[in-house]
Amino acid sequence: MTGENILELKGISVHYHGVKALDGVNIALKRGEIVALMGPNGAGKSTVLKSVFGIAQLDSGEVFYKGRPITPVVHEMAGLGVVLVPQGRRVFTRLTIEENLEIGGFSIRDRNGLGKRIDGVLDTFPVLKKKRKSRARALSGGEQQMLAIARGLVAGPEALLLDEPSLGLSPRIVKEVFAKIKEINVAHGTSIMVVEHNIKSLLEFVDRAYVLDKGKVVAEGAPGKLIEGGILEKVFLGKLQAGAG
Amino acid sequence: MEILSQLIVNSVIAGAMYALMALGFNLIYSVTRFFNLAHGVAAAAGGYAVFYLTSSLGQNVYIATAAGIVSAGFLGYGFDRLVFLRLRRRKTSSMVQLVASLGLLTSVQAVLAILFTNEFQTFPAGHTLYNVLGGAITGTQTAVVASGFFITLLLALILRHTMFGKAVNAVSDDAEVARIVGIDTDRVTGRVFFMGSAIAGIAGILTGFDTGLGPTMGMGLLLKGVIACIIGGMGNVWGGTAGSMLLGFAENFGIWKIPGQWKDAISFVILIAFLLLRPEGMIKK
Amino acid sequence: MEYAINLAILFLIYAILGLSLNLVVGYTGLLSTAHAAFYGIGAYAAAILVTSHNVNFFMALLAGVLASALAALLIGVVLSRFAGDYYALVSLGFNVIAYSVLLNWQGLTRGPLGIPGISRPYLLGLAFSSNGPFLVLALIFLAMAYIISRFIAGSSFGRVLKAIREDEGAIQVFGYDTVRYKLAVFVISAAMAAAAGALFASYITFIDPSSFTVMESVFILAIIILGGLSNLKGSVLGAAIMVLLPEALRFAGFPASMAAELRQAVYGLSLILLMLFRPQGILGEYRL
Amino acid sequence: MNKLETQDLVKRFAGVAAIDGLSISIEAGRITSIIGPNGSGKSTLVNVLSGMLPIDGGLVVVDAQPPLKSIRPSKAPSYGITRTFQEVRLFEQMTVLDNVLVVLTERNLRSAFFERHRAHHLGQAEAVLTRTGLWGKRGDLAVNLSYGQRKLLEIARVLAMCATSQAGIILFDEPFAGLFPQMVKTVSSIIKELRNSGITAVLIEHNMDLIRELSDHVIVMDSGRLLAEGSAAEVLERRDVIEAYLGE
Repeated sequence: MTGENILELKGISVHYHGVKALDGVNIALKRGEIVALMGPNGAGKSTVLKSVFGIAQLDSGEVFYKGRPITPVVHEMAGLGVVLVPQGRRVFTRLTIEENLEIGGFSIRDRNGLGKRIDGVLDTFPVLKKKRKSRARALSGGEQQMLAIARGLVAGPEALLLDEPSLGLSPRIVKEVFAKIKEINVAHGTSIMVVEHNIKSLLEFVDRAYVLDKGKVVAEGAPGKLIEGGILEKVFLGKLQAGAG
Repeated sequence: MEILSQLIVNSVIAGAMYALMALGFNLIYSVTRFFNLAHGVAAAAGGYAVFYLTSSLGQNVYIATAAGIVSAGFLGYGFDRLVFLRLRRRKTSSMVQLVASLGLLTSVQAVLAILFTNEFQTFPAGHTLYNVLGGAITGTQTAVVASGFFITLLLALILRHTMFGKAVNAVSDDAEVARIVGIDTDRVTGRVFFMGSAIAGIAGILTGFDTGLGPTMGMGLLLKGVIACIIGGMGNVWGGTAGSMLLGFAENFGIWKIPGQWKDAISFVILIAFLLLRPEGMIKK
Repeated sequence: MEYAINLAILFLIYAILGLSLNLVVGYTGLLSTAHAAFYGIGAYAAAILVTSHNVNFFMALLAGVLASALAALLIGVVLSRFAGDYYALVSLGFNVIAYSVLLNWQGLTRGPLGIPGISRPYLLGLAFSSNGPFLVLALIFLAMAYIISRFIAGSSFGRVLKAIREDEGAIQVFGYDTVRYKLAVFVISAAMAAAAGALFASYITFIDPSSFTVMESVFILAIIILGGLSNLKGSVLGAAIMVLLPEALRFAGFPASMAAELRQAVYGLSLILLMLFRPQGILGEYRL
Repeated sequence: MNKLETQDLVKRFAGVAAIDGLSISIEAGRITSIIGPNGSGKSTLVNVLSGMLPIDGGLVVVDAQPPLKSIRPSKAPSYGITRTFQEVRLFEQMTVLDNVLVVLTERNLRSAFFERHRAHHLGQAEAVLTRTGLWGKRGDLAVNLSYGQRKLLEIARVLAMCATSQAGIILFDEPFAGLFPQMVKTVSSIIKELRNSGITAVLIEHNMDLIRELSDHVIVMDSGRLLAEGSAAEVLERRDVIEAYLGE
């Protein structure tokens, strides 16, 4: 499954209002894998995704897409093949499911094939198919999360970036969402980078994970290795030596 | 009975005129989230463009009208490119954009007065009277009602069924996510300014045919449009038009008992009442 | 010389208007576009009392100030419930309504005919009928307006106003009933504007509603934004520039018949340029 | 004194309950930490208790006084409640000194006009700013402070509220986030001093080392409900708490 790097961040530093959010971070997403970014609140996980997308301004470092350095511009990323599913189930609540998906295909030049693509995506999400004409605000939290992911898929991404897809969802729904993410990865070979705090539910689905703490990568590797090392408990429950205070 | 019919006809005419202002104002607000007071001067500029083309250059009325609509559109587009886009990029508050639009309104209005004097200008237009349900209506006024109706319909169809319209809805719903899914929001906003201002141009041109042009006409038209939008519900096509009709009826039935000079005051009293009692407008988003 | 004194008096009147509006817009962060209404109420109240009831100008001025303060209290009760863009819009609406009243309540205001023959002030045998003494009178009023404004800006009341401007939600949590503060400053500002209105009426001896339109409110707004919000010297400086600049253009060869339009074009343009390049104005301490 | 209780408290956003029938009791004169994963409703709770968000259901009881069904924001201090803001909310274009003085002034209009106790207030402001290490910065605009100094100014403001004796309960919403170790020490010692002077402190925090160090009592929230409570040591060993953090 592993191969060339689809996305690579080299030496990325970012700050907000004088606080370092990322400090010389190196992270890579290889073709066909699912990579998790984990860590406690304020570790800088979401900032990594924002850096890839040109939403966060880089102090230093470079972003590479398929081996080439890029200067990310938010509205051009989907056209390149990099799609972000932002945190908080941000679907277009006043539009229908179908319209949300159409907007998801905005970057596609061939608008004639759009209907077919949408049908294809809806086949992956039977829940949404049944309600394609209803407004997104009428959906449950889990359905909205599915819609946000589905909307991203319409663009046919090579790299799919997910920001905390489990936030505010019940454990059962979280399982469904992750199963769906895995299914997409297997069926389309989409490379996926997912930011999560809900670690244990996630680990069985991912190939590799990075653990961040205070803007730095403190561990990287296969999930089994990370669990055995106990690094997660240390980072989350504050037993790490480098901890503040 | 006859008075009643005439009042209804007058209300619909006024409502349709306000709707033409409200539609564009609302459209621009839905993607930019600020009160664009320069919208009024786009209407006046459209009217004066037609006046210039017909009176000074002797152009055919229909060609001049088309050109007037397009120039109003470009004026609005220019406002966005030169002023509002820069302010948006700097993430300035909506108040800053509102003050800038006030500046555009005053200065362009003054330029119109310098170019065309403060005199009231009228178009050479026939005033054939038609009879509808016992109320009299001129040809121009028929055009006002027809434009109000068709443009509301057309705009609703565009927003519902074209990719551009869906992009506008998406930007208005959540501009940041719209960018993330690949919409160039600045481009969409520029086009919205063009469309909205062109519609305002229609209102200005029809006012010119109906009653004549003055450099400050934009302000009066704009205020009615803004009030209509707010009482109808900001950011909603049908809301703006419904609000316009309500305003048209309230004013015209109001002056049945109250002298006509109080029209503007009446509409603001309605606005303030709505803001206090039902701030979200008649139709919720 | 007469010409210079004339400009100086207009400048002083606009400086008072600027100072008073700055309390609301600059210090409290409320974008009021209704200032000309209170200016107008002061002017009309004084004019009516002086012409029809032969009241001494200074008493008439006081009555104008009270009338304006009362109007501001009534309007403010409604207005203080809004913030941001809606505040700007609703205050604009109140200016339109006030203008309609001046124009249409003909029994009181003579409507579009205006009120002519307003006499110049006199006090204890001291007459301000020629422009020289009137200039001194206007200067005294500006000094008073400046002192009052500085007192407010420097008091803890002024500090709360600034906090409302910066974050109304946060200052509420610390126990302030912000609506009362917004109302209080609005009334004070309206009272000061009314004094400027009374001065204006007796200076030009004739007033009509066209001096008190929304556009006049925008002009005063332009003065304080140019000079700098939340800065008292800025308001005075802004008034000087805005009153003198169109005159300078006239010397540059623009026809006098276009003076009013030119003035509008200049202040409109300056608002745009300020928003684009210097939103805090020349001396400002606060950006919208 | 200054005991704070909630009874079946509910707060919904667009139909979804962020606080879902929460009944907790916060003892007077202690530091009670509220922890829980992202989205568990901690910040919403602070916003509801300080009157910034309306209550959708249930009651808040302060000091066994009549229960409150709603709290108007400007009334929160009259119940002794004050707070800091997670996303620092200073009066940006005002000086550091004014940021503190503004909460020291008497609340009625007349005394605000004539500022009767100016010297007294200045003295209190100096004490508060000296304690937070900001006295040297008193003339700077808040907007020009570094992030850490901004956080400290938030703390200075609640200290000033205590000086006016309008605060008996202080809600600290992530006061340590983004602070350098030295500043963390300052803030944690201030919180301890406040507790020792009888103030009830409610602390929302993610750093478990600090939770262990400071808390007299820990309340764990998950999905807007009470998941567990007890001492820091007890709570942080519990299987369900760990699972709430790390997922199942």
